[in-house]
Amino acid sequence: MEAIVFYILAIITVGGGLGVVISQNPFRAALWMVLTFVGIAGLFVMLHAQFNAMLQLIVYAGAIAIMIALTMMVMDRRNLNAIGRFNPQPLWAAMFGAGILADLAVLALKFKIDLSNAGKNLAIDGSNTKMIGDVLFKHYLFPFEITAIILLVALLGAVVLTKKDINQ
Amino acid sequence: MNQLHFPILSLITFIPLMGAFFVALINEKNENLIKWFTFIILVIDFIVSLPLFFYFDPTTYHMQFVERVPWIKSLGFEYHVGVDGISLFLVLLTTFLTPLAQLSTWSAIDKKVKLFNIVILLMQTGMLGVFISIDMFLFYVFWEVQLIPMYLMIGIWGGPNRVFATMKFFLYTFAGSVFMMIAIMALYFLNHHFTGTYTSDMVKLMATPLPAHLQMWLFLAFFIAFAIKVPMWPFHTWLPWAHVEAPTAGSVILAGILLKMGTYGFLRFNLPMFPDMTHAFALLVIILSIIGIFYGAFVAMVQPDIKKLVAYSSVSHLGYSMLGMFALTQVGLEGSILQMLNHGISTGALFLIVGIIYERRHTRLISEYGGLASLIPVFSVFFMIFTLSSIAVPGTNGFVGEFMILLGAFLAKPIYGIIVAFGGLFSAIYMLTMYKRVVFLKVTNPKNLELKDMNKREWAYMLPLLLFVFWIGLYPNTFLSKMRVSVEHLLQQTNRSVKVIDKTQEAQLIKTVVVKKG
Amino acid sequence: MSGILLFVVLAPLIGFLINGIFGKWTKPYAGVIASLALATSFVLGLFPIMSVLHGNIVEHIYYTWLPFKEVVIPFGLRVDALSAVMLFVVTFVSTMIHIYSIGYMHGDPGYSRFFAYLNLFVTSMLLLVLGNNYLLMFVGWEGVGLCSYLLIGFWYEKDTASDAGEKAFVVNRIGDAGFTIGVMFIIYYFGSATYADVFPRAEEVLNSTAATIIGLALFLGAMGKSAQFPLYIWLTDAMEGPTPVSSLIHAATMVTAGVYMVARSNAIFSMAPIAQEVVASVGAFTAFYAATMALTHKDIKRILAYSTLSQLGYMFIGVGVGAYWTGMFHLMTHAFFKGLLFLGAGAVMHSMRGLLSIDLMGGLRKYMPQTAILMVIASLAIGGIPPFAGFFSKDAILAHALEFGHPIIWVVGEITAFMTAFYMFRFVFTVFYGEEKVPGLYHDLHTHEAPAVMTIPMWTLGILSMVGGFVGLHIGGVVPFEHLITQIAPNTEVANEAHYSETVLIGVSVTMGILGILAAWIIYIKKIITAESIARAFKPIYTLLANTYYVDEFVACCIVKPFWWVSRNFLWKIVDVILIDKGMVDGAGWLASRVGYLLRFIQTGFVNHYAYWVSLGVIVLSGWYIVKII
Amino acid sequence: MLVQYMIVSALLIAIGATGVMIKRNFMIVLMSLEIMINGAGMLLIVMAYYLGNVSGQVMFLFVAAVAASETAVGLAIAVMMYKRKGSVDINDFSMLKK
Repeated sequence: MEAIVFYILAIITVGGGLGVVISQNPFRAALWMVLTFVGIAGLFVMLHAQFNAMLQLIVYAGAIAIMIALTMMVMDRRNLNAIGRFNPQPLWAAMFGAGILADLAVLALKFKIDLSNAGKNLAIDGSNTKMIGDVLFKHYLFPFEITAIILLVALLGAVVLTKKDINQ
Repeated sequence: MNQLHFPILSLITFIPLMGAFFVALINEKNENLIKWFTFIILVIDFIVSLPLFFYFDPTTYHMQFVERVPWIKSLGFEYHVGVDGISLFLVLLTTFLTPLAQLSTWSAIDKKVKLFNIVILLMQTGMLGVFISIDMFLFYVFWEVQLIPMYLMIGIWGGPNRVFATMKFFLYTFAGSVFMMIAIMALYFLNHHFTGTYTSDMVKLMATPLPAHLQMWLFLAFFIAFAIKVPMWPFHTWLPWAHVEAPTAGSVILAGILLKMGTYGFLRFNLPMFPDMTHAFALLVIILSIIGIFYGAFVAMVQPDIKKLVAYSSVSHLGYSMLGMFALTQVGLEGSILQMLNHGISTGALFLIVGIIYERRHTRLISEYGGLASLIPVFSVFFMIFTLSSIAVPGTNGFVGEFMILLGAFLAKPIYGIIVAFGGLFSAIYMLTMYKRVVFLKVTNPKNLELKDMNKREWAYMLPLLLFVFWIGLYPNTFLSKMRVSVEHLLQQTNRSVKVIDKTQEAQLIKTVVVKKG
Repeated sequence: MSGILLFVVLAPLIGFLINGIFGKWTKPYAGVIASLALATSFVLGLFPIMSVLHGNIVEHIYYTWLPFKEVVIPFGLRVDALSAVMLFVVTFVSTMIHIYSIGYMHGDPGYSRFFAYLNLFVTSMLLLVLGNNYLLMFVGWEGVGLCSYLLIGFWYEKDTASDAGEKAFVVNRIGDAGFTIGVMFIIYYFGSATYADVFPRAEEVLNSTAATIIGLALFLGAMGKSAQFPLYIWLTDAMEGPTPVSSLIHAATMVTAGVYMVARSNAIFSMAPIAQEVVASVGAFTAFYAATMALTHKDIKRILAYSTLSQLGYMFIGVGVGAYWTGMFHLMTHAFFKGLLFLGAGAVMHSMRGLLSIDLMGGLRKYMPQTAILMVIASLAIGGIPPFAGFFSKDAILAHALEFGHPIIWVVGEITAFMTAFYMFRFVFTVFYGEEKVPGLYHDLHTHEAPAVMTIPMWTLGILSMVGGFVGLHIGGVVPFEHLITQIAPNTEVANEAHYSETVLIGVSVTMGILGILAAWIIYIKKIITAESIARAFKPIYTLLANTYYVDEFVACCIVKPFWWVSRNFLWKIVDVILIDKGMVDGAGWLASRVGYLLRFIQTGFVNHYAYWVSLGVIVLSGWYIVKII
Repeated sequence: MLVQYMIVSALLIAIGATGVMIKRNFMIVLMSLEIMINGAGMLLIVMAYYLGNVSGQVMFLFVAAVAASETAVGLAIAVMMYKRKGSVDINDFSMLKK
């Protein structure tokens, strides 16, 4: 049962990814991307990462996808669609991609770890969120703050980058 | 061990940094205050460093006045400082020489005075940091830190060709630093392979040297880094450029202290950490040093520019230092360290001397002068004494150092001593010829008639140097007794041979390590 | 006693410091201060000398100067028979010359500087003589060289003087290198440089090869300092200095340091027959060679300089053949009469306003009677006419040379004795006798006898030149001077010592001297044969001699010039600037820029091309890692 | 199951990388980047599960945050480039070569 669900989700995920790469129309690509994100969220649920699954849905499938879509809205649609699908040398790119895949696959096959703890220690009182909160604010407080700064900087960067052009 | 129970070394190192901070707050217009304030900071720094001398325990080779604070725990880096008999006098030389150098700039530097003083203070921190660091990475950090102020000093306040000179100086020494960086990292990881712990503590690294066949590349990498800094022949060509273009204080610090970082590096890294290679490469280094001694003298002889002459003489003098070091005898090594101090004092003083007349006449060409003896006699006397110190006349500091090195080289192999004994001949030729052309003979250039003799400020920075010329010359025991035990220990470390782990065993070791990581 | 001994050295140093630092204020009294310092030193020096005459050795160690691990060099002073003689000569002659200088240097703008240098010189010389180890001797050795440099270049505005000073220092440095090497060998073998450690153990520690090496190295030092062939070239130029300097440094004391040093190292030299042979041969050659150059020279000071060279050669014959006491004996008598000769020449210069050529002088006897008498005395002494001092010492040297089996050296020495007498009396006859060569010159120059402050020291030395040799007389079967010196420096034992009749030897020597005087009398007073006709008859030889064998020219064009040329045009401009700097250093930069230029072609500017490279990197690195773990 | 999960994440990374290299439309390149990051993030979650250590999940939070920032900046660049060039074709963005 679990395996079946996994394969369905995996096919959705990978298929969505392929869709992004293949589609010429960026709006369709965005939809394919959302599909991928949803598939990944499903996989997260299977991995007992309920909090992250929600996060995935909200941040990626929601926020990021919409942000990209909105950005494309302000652009000229015909212009966007007129761009060719692939680069002049798609074969090279595909080859490099296949190379990376081969490398990672070999690594995945060769990878051995101790599985005795699988699925444990992921929740307090059945709540994954609690557990994450606990660890995050006990052990990773400083990186957390840094992340906040990164976000702030990104925000400022985005503003500055776009604003400058408006003035001109 | 810290006999004072007080972080004196950090204090010495960071007083100038704090001073720089406060100088930055002073109004740029208020140049007098800036000069006085910087000078006082440097003097305080010197005074604070004096307890190092008085409380130093000459009976142990262990690091003293140690401070130890974890820095990056997981990697084994520490803020770990201390001095032993080898670095003690270099620290003191630094704190002693910088105030004098700063004093020489009071009227010579007329633009961006504030920035200049800040740069001097920062440089002081960097230089002291190099000499007190026990942690290898800390050493590297300070090593690079002091490069930047020097770069600024030559680049902003230098002579007409300063941009080229700075680029050359910076790129050249930086190229050396890159080799050092690689070697430091390699040393760090290799040490982990063989001992199983990550440490960057130089004392520990000295205690457990690597197998002989792994030492070679590391030795060479460190050798290049330090040989450029020393500078040894044929890595010396940045030196004349940098000296000629640098302002007086820059030359003094460059010659007096920065070059010592190279020789000091040899004493800290190459000799104790790679004992087998030190013996294997000793002949090469000695040959290069001997070439440097003679070559520096020959080329110095024909220089038309006083500063260039003194710069090439540095090549010659530091050749002596390197020779004494790689002779690997007690007296040679002590002589080598003493020669570093002597060179700092004599050559520093000579640069100050050149600065005095440069400030008045704005030229350093020998042919522009002549007959100064009758015009500015006091200056001529000082010049004479430091000239004599530079050519190692007995009774001055130069003689003690050079004789020790000669003797050390001689005891290692008589032929070295015999060859180098004739080096004194050529140093006499170039220094005295220059002295004659500048100070003796008739006054030929009417511009010189206006020259004024040394003023009080100039007296103030020449006299302390004079004191040390004779102190070291007449009673070197003050200095030698403090370095004796440390040098003995260094020599022991250098003379041990490391058992060669056979190849298969080592290959296995590497494999297990890699698998463990995978 | 230790304090007294230290103060012997310190007194002139204090004089130096006073005159050197406060010269501006002490100027009127500089000479008096300096002379007082020296007189103090002399008087105090008599105490240890008396002690030594009673058969003691006075040695005190004051502090440890150089505490190396391998060798410890103390700062200690030692007076034994050898150094007692030197101590006496140095302090006494120096005192006289200081007093003389008060008159001679009067009115010179560098009056106090002059006396400061002189005092410093005496300090160094005393250190050289009294130091109880080789290193301390070396301190003095370099110190006197330095003072010699300063004093030769005293009138630094003259370029000849400055050049001469530098030349002296540099040539001496060649010798110093030899000395250093010798000292290092001594430390290497003995682990000490103190005389008391070295000499008693010399026979057990050294083999003959080692002794030869040490001996030759030390002798190289002596050659430099004592101006033996071929390192003599600085001494004649050194005459550019003020005359008291020539007298004190370049005749009486400093140049004899080499002789002292060889005598001091007798234990080593006695073990090295080859080194001794070299010393004696070089001495003999220099004696002869320098005498030939003195024959034709016209400059009064340079005649004396060549004569000094020649006499130094004699001393080296003495110490070289192994009769160290004779060398020391001649050293002492030479200090008296050569010092006097220079002072006399100085007096002449003083009254002739610095003129030096003998062509301008003649008949000065009328104007300077005292000087004339003193010069005759000194010339008789140097010419080896009994009972003047030089006779005894020169005869002792030559007799020992013959007895110790060096007949050729003896022959050379006797010929040189003839030449010595000849050129000295040539000097005396042309300068003080005969008629005035330039009419009215003396009147224009106000030529007059030197003041008393100059003549009194000259008379003192004159008296010693007359009686100083008597310490070499046989008194009750013992020669007192020989007895004194051989305690410290015993003669080298020679296997088959030859014996000759003393009367014959003395006869030959005296005959040589008288013949020389006679020849000079015939040529320069009677003018039976004129000097010009001789010169014409032997024109090539005369030209060669008059130009001092062209040695200075040879050195200038074959050693100095090429050396500078190579340094400037090859080492600096080609090796340093082009090969190393342009070639290696800038070449590395050039190479980097070339490589960068090539790499520019993969910078297409298309983002996806960069992505290709990144992926390639990832693939290769992770692939390598995978291969490693499989 | 571990291997399968890892293969999925490897596929995502590879697809994302290919997309970055192959696409001309800058917007799609950005999307591919997101997929790549998600692939990596997924590996974190997988490892958190199989090692029984929640730290991996926490790390994913940070990855998400960084990804969000990256998207924001990337989009800003896209907008700016679009304004300058009137296009989001990366072949028009060859300004790295002067």
